[in-house]
Amino acid sequence: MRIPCPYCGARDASEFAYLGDATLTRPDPAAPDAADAFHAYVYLRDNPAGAHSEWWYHAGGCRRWVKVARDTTTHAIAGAELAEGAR
Amino acid sequence: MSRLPSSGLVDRSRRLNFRFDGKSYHGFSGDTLASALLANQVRLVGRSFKYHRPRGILSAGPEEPNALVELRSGSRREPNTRATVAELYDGLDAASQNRWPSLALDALSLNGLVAPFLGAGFYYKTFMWPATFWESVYEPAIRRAAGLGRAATSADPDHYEKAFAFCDVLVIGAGPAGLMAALAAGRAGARVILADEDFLAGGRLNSEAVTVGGEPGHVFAAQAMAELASLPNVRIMTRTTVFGVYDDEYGAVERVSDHLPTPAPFQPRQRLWKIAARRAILCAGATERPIVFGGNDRPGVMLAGSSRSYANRYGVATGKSVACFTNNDSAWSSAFEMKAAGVNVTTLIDIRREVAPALAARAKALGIAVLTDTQVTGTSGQPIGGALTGLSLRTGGRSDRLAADTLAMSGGWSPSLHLTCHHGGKPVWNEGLAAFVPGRTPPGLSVAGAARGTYGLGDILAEGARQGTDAASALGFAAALPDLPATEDTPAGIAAFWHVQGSKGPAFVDQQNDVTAKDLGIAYKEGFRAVELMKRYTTLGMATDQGRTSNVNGLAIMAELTGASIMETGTTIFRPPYTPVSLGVLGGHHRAKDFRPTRLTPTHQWAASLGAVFVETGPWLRAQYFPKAGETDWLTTVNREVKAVRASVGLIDVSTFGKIDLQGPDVGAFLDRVYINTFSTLAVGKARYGVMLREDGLVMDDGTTARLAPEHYVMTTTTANAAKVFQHLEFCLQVLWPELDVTLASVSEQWAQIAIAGPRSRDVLARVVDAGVDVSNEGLPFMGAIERTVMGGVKARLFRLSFSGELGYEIAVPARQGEALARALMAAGEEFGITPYGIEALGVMRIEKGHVSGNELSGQTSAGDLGFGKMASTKKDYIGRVMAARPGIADPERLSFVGFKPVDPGQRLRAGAHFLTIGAPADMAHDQGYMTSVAHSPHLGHWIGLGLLKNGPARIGERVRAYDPVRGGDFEVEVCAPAFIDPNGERLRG
Amino acid sequence: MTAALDILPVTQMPADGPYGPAGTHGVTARLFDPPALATLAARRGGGIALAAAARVELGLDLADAPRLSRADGLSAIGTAPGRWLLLAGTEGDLAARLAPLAPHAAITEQTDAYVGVEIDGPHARDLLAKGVSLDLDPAAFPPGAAATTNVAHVNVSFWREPGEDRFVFLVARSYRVAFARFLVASGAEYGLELVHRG
Amino acid sequence: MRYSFLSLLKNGLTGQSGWKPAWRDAAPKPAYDVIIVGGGGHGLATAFYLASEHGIRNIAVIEKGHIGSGNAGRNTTIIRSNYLLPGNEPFYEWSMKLWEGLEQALNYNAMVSQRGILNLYHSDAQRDAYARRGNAMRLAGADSELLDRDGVRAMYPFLDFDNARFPIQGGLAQRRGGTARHDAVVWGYARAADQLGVDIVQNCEVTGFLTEGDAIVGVETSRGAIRAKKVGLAVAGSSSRVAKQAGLKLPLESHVLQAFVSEGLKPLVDGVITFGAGHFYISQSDKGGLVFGGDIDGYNSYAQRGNLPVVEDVAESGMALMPRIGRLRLLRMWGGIMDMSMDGSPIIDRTPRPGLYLNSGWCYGGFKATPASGWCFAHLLATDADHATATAFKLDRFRTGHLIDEKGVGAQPNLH
Repeated sequence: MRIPCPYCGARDASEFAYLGDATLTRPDPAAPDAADAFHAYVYLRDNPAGAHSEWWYHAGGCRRWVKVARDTTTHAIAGAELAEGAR
Repeated sequence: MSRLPSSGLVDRSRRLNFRFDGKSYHGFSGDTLASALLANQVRLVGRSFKYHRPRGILSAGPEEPNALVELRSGSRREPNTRATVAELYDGLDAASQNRWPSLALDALSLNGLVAPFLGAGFYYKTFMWPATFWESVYEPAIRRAAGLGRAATSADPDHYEKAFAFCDVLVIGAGPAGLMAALAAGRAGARVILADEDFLAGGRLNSEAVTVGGEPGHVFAAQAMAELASLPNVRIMTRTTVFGVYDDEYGAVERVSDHLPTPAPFQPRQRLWKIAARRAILCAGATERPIVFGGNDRPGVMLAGSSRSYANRYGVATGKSVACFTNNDSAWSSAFEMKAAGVNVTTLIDIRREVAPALAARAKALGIAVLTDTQVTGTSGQPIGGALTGLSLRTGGRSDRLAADTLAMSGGWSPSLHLTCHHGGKPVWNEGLAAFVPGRTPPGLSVAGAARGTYGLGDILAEGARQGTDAASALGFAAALPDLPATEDTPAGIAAFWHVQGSKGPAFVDQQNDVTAKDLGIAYKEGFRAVELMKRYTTLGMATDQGRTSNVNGLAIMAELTGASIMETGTTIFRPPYTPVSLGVLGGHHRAKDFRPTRLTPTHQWAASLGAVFVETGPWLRAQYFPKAGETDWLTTVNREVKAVRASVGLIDVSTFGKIDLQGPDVGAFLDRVYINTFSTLAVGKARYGVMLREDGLVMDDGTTARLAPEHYVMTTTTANAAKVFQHLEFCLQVLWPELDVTLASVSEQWAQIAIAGPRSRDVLARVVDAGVDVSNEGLPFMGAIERTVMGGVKARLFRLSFSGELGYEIAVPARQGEALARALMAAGEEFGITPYGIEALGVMRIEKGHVSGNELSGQTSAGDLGFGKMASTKKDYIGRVMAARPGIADPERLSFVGFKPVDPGQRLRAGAHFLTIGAPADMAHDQGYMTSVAHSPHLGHWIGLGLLKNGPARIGERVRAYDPVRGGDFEVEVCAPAFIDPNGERLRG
Repeated sequence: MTAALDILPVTQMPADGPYGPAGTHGVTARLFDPPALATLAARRGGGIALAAAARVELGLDLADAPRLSRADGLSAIGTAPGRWLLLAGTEGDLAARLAPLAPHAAITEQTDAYVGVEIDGPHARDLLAKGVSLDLDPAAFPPGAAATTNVAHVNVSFWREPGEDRFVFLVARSYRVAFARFLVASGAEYGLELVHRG
Repeated sequence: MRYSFLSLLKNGLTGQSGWKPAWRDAAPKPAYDVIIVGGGGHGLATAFYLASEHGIRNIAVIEKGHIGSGNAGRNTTIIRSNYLLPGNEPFYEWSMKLWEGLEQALNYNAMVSQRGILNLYHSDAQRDAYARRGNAMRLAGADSELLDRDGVRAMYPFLDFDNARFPIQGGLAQRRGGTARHDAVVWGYARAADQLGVDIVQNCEVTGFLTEGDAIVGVETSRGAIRAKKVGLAVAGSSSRVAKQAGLKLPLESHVLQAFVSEGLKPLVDGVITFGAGHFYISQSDKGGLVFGGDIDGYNSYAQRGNLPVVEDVAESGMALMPRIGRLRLLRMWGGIMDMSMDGSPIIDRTPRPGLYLNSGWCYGGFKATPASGWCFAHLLATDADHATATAFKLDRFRTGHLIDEKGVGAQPNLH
């Protein structure tokens, strides 16, 4: 499986470290429901069969975190973008 | 010899000697082992898996279920090698397998006598009485009888490697479709890889007496190959099997040296290719199917097309008296061509009532008797070896016999669509072809020729050309459809037929696994009717040939039993690999010492020169200890090293720690968010110990971070977690808080770092720093961190840190200066008896001091567990803070960090021992924790330990039982504070 | 394991010399210590200013891409967005030379972090195909193209030299023997000449 | 029909004509006491123990395909009880005890074969971790032995002791570990459950849940609605998908694990060996194939197939461990979909929806758990109380922090 790194180009997935679900947002730690929100953030996953937005870290290349849109049933990749824009 | 006078593509001027089962024979260059055996009239080649029935050669290709041999010997022995694809070389040595004492007289062929009891599912219904007999009696006997060949006797001496290739169009198979596809795409300028598993490109063109473009088929193939070879954008890979379709790449194995006695020097035996192709065209041809009838497994019963191939390609007559048995036209062509090549084909037996008049006329002209509406119901053979001697026939209600030493059978053809299934595509049944054709194909892969169910040669050439053109065009190349060479049409009429009902003797569906039509009947009766259940219950299709010649027949027979259609019954899914792939090639050169890279510290050679013993620490080799002459056990050495440090001074390379430079105005704020404690307030020139958590609230790593300048910090991580921490920090910066202006740079490789420790360490340091550098207690106080020069202008980072509990420093210099620094420190410390020490002594001292390390940073411990609870700031948020407050993490009853000493000082503590309350039973309910780290403390003169104990800090002074049954340990230890030396830290501040 | 590797300890750099069948010489690998190296990383939001400063101060056109930019003996290899490895052709204080860029970038000394390996010869690409998972065809990886990737479990940055059919690799120092072993294992088939360039 | 010498003899003499279907191909009834969703090993075992231990006979096991078509038929067949943590070890040891009596309990030869499992260690720290584990096993009543290098060499002289990158220092052996014939486990439970009246309904896919208020009172399926007093999910690999239909979001990710088998060989590897310096475990089936595997591919997937990097990693590890297997051939590779949980340990618990029970999160250790998983899930379904060996497998442990993280890698399923 080749991940289209926006900077490096298509690279084998083995160059990347996988983190998973990229739709999650770190909750506000000061919010009154922080405990519940962090439980959901750290542990609960939609885990869809189909389109999935996910974090891959290009450990063997540019060391950027890349948000990849990939289908979990076909492994087909629809797109990829860097976590942060240009500096 | 049964070599035909003139036909064949073997080079009769190149005679090759070989041995089979110890007997010498010869063949020719261009032979396979199978063709050479047939040429020498060797018919009995192997024994079947279950009943040990005598078996011969069924096919001429990778589908072979029977002719499996052990090729080569000793450390190069290759079991289960298909003789039909093993290229003959001079000196080849092969042996039959799965027989004892000999191939002709195999003791376990007695299994055949009890075959009526050994049907499908037999094992599941028996061997249960008495219960203990399974492992002791039944299973060992079954295991000995099972299996086929034997593994090599020792480590594989050959080299393997891996390589990457890229192309626009990958053409898989160099038969007529593949050649045309490659020509079309290659001429258009596309980068083409043409891969073929055979050593001679051409596919069926080499095996059939056809004319293409006015030339014999094999000449056309050779000409096409010559043109392709002349194109710089085309890469030809023969002896290369594309075995799997993965995401965005194809896996292939090139058998570089398998046709040689041993690989040439510096050549690999095989090479794994990972091919990224924008388009691929599968042109893998088709595989002929046997017909299921009684006694269809005798040596001498073989596939008709294969028999033809032996005649046309190898110049070998498969028998002296050949009959054909079929349901389709291709076998008629096979018969005609064999006859033309000089083989004595006597009879064509066809289950069909009528065949095309042209075929019948041709048979008549060639003098081949024709029996239509006739089935073979049984076979007879020689008493020893079982080779075929005659056939029982049934025409309508009439029975007859026919003498024959070869039966060339054909039940039709199955497209070799294996690769189309590798992304989950399911083949689709085509009633007209009586075959499965490809269903959904993997992205970018199309199928041409017989692999797609196109059987006429002219159609195949056209389809290959079209798909090659289309693939190149789709990629933007200006491709023109090549002129199609004229060829004759090959007849392909077929009447679906699978199984001769009421035949005599076992009728084999899967010859290698000895699955009979009757076994399928048992599976049917017992409800194992879905195809996956049927296969698993009977083992149909699970042998080394992966059911190439058996799956469709099995499905069809099950469909007959259930009355359902074949499509309703199921389909045949093929998983990678297409043909079996050696484990050696999949590993490449990453074996033995090269399994994984070895990382060397900057001072490795220096340490080696002092006789250091090294130890694998993750990817690193680190000096474990430095034995001196006369020290015979490691503990003596380590005790000496520890004492030397505590008494005077020692040095150790600590370069393996992760080192990360952080720069930018927001570094302080950032560190506050990733560490539980505060770093924004750290003064320039000072370092602080920090603990970071994962977001789930448990400890990720610890280390010291120093502030070198207002906007420049340097962090150290543990050796083990260096990459993980860096990745985590980048996640925080890129994903969580992109607004922070912080940049990271790993400087782990840039700096060699050496720790010196002991009361004389300042004296030693003072002698290596450059003039004017103040390393006094004022100039470089405890936890100080400064950038200065050493050894005459060498940039250095000086830290006053201590892992050992002694006065200590860490000195970082550019990596190439590391060895010079080590030598300079040795020279500077000579008068103090400076002692190099290894990570064992380092470990002893950190345990004496009660510092946590890898064994405590297990990923299962919280900051509170490790005694860092008070370090955690309550004034800020940080990663892991919220989840660390969960009751299960914050519970004081959790296992917490304390020290241990033996009540009897003579006892040796062991890490991994569990703690039990004294007097409590030794069971899980009374498990109180475990010992994480132990050391023999030369300072105290006895063993000491660190560990995690339920509610540990509240139990100091209590005695618990250290229970270590796996090493026979069971004695009392006393819980103590986890600092055995200088608990107030006076030594390191002095 | 190959016959070539069998006799070489994993703890020592393979010696200079030919590896492979006598009389063959298909690829040359020259190991060298880079004279001066640093990483340059644009500050948050500082990319444009950094590029401008590099142009003005160093005459260097910093491409924000995995490519080689070169001016006045200074080579910049793009390794990540807003990030470059800077390699000077001569020894000296590279950090001082880069000081004008400091307001816009983090500059980190890395001279000792890497060893360099130049690889060329008619079989250079054949050797590299055994470890580099990138298409090195000139159409796909033209002169001046650069990449950071893993080769035989070793992380490397490399580029294709303009004007010559040569690849230059930067390999983390602690991995240098492992990388050399990859070269020997993969290149001996073609006749590998291993040289330590002074 | 009971399998016995007599039935075998009779059928041997009558052309194997007397056998009956091993289980009925049942059509769904309108209502059951308990519906188990998922006809894999765990689901069938649950049904069997509900019937045999709790006397509940009005049970359906519904399966979207045919039984055993998921991970039950796609694993490396290893059984062992060599876990570390108190939340896990007693459960797996209970499972081992059930394995030891399985054939007699089921009247089916599942080829439970206790030829031993050996986990190799390659460093002092690993040795200490294995000692900790071995001691924990003893505390739970399991067997364990810590072997040194010579002890390992005596068992497996052909491992690479002389030229390894990570030298073998010793191993943790569990002699009672071994393998079982995975398909036979499925068939044995199915046949035994069927004989106790359990309906096994194949080709019946759950498409939704019947609800009354918050409560789950049955399932919608491709073969119609079926009511039930209790519904238990045992659908490893599909847990998130099915639970979503009940409005639940689970602490799971689905990942692909590849498994491999070589061509058949004469006996080479007697027991199970796991490599400690890479991801690799191997045993040899009674048919002679080397059965081996490694790490999961590491990304969310429902595709039941993996990629080459893991294949290569497995082969590299295999060659590093056993350099004589270089010329043996990989015959088949396949992928199964694992419920990778957030702490690497399973869930056997009620759910927030009354009437709905969950058995999931087996990661890639589900096969060995089959008997105890069925036993404990049946206990929960029948009694609404946790079985004594499965009290830790709570769904809310992620909220409370009572994690069971054997590897200590935290909330990252692909690292467990």
